[in-house]
Amino acid sequence: MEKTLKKENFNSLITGLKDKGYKTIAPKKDNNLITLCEIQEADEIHFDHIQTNNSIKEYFLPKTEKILSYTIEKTKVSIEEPEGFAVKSVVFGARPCDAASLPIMDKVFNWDCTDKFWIERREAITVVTIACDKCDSYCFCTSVGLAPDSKKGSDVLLTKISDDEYLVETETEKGEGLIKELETVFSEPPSGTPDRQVATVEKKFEIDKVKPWLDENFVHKIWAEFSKKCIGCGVCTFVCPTCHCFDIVDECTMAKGDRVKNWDGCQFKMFTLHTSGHNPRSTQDQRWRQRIMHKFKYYVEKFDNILCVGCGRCSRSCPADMNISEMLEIIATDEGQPEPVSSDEGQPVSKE
Amino acid sequence: MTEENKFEPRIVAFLCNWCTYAGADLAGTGRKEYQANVRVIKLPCTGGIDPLFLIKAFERGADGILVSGCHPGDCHYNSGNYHARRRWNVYKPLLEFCGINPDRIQFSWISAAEGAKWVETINGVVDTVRALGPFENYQKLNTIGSDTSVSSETG
Amino acid sequence: MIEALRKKAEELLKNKTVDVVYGYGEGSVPERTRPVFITKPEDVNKLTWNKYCVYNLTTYLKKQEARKLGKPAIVVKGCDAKTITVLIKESQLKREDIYIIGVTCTGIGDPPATKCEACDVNTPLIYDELIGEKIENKEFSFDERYAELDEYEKLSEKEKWEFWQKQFEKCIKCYACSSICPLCFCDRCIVDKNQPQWIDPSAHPRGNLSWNVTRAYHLAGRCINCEECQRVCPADIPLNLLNKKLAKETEKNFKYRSGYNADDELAMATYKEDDSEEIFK
Amino acid sequence: MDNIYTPYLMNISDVTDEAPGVRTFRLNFQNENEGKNFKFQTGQFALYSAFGYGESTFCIASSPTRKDYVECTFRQAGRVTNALSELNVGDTIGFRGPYGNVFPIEEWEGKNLVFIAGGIALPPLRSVIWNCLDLRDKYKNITIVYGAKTVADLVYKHELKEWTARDDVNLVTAVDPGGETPDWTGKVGFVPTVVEETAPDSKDTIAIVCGPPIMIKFTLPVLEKLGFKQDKVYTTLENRMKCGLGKCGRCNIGCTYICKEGPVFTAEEVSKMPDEF
Repeated sequence: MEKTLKKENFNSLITGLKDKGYKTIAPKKDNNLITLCEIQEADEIHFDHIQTNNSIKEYFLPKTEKILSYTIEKTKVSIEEPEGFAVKSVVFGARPCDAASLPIMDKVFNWDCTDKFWIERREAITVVTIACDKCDSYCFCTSVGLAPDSKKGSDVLLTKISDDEYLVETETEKGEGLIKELETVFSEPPSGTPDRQVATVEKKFEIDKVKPWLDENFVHKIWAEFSKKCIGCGVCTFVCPTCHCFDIVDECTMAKGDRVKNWDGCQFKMFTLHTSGHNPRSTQDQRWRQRIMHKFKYYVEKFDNILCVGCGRCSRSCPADMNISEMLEIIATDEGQPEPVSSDEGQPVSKE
Repeated sequence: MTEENKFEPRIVAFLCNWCTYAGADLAGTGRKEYQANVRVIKLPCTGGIDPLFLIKAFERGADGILVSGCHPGDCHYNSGNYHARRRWNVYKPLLEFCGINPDRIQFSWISAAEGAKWVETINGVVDTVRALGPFENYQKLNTIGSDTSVSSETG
Repeated sequence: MIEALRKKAEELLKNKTVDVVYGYGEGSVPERTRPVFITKPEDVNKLTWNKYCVYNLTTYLKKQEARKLGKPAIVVKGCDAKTITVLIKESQLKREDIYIIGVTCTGIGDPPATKCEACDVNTPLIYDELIGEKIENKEFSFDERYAELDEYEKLSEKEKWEFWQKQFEKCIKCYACSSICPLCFCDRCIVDKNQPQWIDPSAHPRGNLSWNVTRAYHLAGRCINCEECQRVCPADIPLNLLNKKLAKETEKNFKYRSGYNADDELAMATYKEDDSEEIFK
Repeated sequence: MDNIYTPYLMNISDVTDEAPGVRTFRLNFQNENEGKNFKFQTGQFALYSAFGYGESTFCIASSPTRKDYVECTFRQAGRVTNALSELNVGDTIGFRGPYGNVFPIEEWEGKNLVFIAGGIALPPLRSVIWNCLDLRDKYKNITIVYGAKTVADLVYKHELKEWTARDDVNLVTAVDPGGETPDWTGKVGFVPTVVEETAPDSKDTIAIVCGPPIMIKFTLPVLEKLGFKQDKVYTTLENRMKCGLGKCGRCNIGCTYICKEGPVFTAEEVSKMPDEF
């Protein structure tokens, strides 16, 4: 279904959503941050940005969520299932790359068994994206098979066609339903071909060349070379819309507690530390390799999809300016034979 | 009784084993009465009280905290309370800076002979905190989801 | 200045005074630089110096990956150099194990970082080689130094609580603040210790409060105000306000400023019999 | 929709102290129906929770042929196992599983079996040992080589006696040099050496090795020398896990997720994995 939406109608759109019982999540500026967060009015929405600081995943896989609660009474334990975590909402104005991450992660959360926390939220949330009309040098969606106006994962995609008008395209039944619910806000599609204002994102590397290289180069000096400056924090994984690793912990007083699922990241040395003290990934180069391998090799082998949407957030917010697309460019253009690790500086540091 | 009158503050007192705990003991053996709102935690020395203990006490529902040990110069371990004094001198302002009422965290030196001072001090803390009311700000700090009540449970 | 820097680095590597130079190199975009580790004299042209050299490179002294490269020379600004004084004082480093290339600095960042407003270390206080024209270091009064805190200290208790709750709520527990901090060098951080679990690992308001307060407190009397924690925070939490508040209290109470004088006793590792009794009954 | 993270509630019906810091729990389902419907196969693992402390991963140490209960053996090491060891008969623990793949014991039918275990790694093998012993006629010779640091560290002491007494099992126990007591009648030496001395015939034989990484590392070459083919040698791997379901993303070695594709692997499969364990 195609429609148009006038900027002046954003107000009625947001009010309409509220009336229909949707919670609205949209980009909002607060000091130096632009975050996807709950809004009440259309005026709060921020449009003039390349990318929000937080990714859409926060609304499907929250940074911390209760997966069960329990009460301990002497020797007996009773378990209570969390309820009401999936709230009928609309994410409005996310970027297409963010939306594309959702169907990719559906695969792991449905692998053999279904994580209901993910799936029920997926069902409850409608994603309305706005195609990017600008980009920066960190963006590389076009290099990973997406585009600034990709429809993957979006229920509805808005594309700017003039200063005050957006083309509205529905991608899913859910999106169509949403448009129908708020029919009066939208206008009929334009006649003729609209002038889509979409950014041109430069293609930086051939993604097809990445996996074959990774297949051959589990041992390579580049891992250590590139990760030397890594400080081992979790920023890249936490801002990433496709990083989904998590931790499960109990938080409890004497009698009552919650089991909680928290974001976790492969760059932390604690991530894989055994109780015995042994750590299979004890050095930063191994952890950095894991991140790249997971995204561009392991996930592809398991689920036939790369685990990256090219949003560039990890590079933008890296405290040490590690740039993932730069790494992938090197990999994709490396014609050389697998280079055995021999030089002094490329040597993976010895295990702890 | 009205709802308001019902509030009885929960005070956690971290006491050094050698002075204040003995002082509190003396108050007891001397049959001096004081308000029963205090939960005493005995530790070897004020120098060994990690600031995290205070945070944990608030997390577990304390409305006020008293840290008390030997008078300067009387430390059983020579200098433990001097170190503690330095620590609290910067920690208390930090908590205050974060919006925690300074009256909720009090410090005192009470020797083993000062049973009366213990009674006076603890009554003072209880009364001050009672006047401040429950530390709802901290107890209502959200854990996960709005229905979680873990933070207000006493542990 | 860049030429002098490269020349010095080349010389140090050539005559084997050091094995590696931690310096600044070109970044992803012109507005950024990145840490580089130069081990070969022919690579010194990768070194650069400009107003985007924000990093406090001494943080790599705690990374085994960098330490493995051998004896380092480190390019430091005046603020960063203070770290080295503290690390030596805390027995984390021996003076002779490191070569300090000090650079004179008139401010970094665009817009300039807050720390640069009342900078009194344009010329580092400690170095083996100084690059750049020596700048007479300014002096600021106590009040000037902590002027940034005024507007926050003035807030009411309720306003303070609300302000910080709003800030801490954003925390995602990525630990970039402690990972980047050159003085957060514990092998196993208190948050990673779970017997008992002192700090909730979850990024909810309760866990975030205890984490952020504890992180700041562990730097009491130690933080040298490089503001790296604040710079790297992806949630834009003004962490340095907490550090600065502690620095202010340390100076007020103990007349100690971290990193300024190698002869001073570490504030939190010592005491004076006449320390303030004000808060004790 | 079911919550995949919800554990079964189990009662501890028996507690056995095996060795210093090592305990075995016998667990029964609190809900009888769940118990009836519960099935597992040997080799699988589960996540056990001490409520208030979290979950910990270890194998199911009992044999699927022994119905009505499951057993687990753990060493007190971390937060959860320390909390578990505080629990007593009658207390409740959480049990999430079974997860992972299984020992292909049907494929082994008609063959000789050699079990080689070190220290606290006997529990995963105990499950498969009892499973095979309970189906004794299906297998030819069964040899068990088990070594621990000291005599005190040997786990399942009662069962070791039982196996010694059986004439259809050849049990070889060993302790590390210095770990023996005056009345120790077993061997003294490290497991790889003991295996070499015992020299089980590799013909028509399956070897199952489980132990600390260093033991496995030195035992595999010995087995190779004795003529065992890599695809006839089985081992179980472990890594830190949180979900056990292939979602939390930490237990992988290369492309292989231990929780889904493991924990049982042949030496051949292990040799093809990247060196990251």
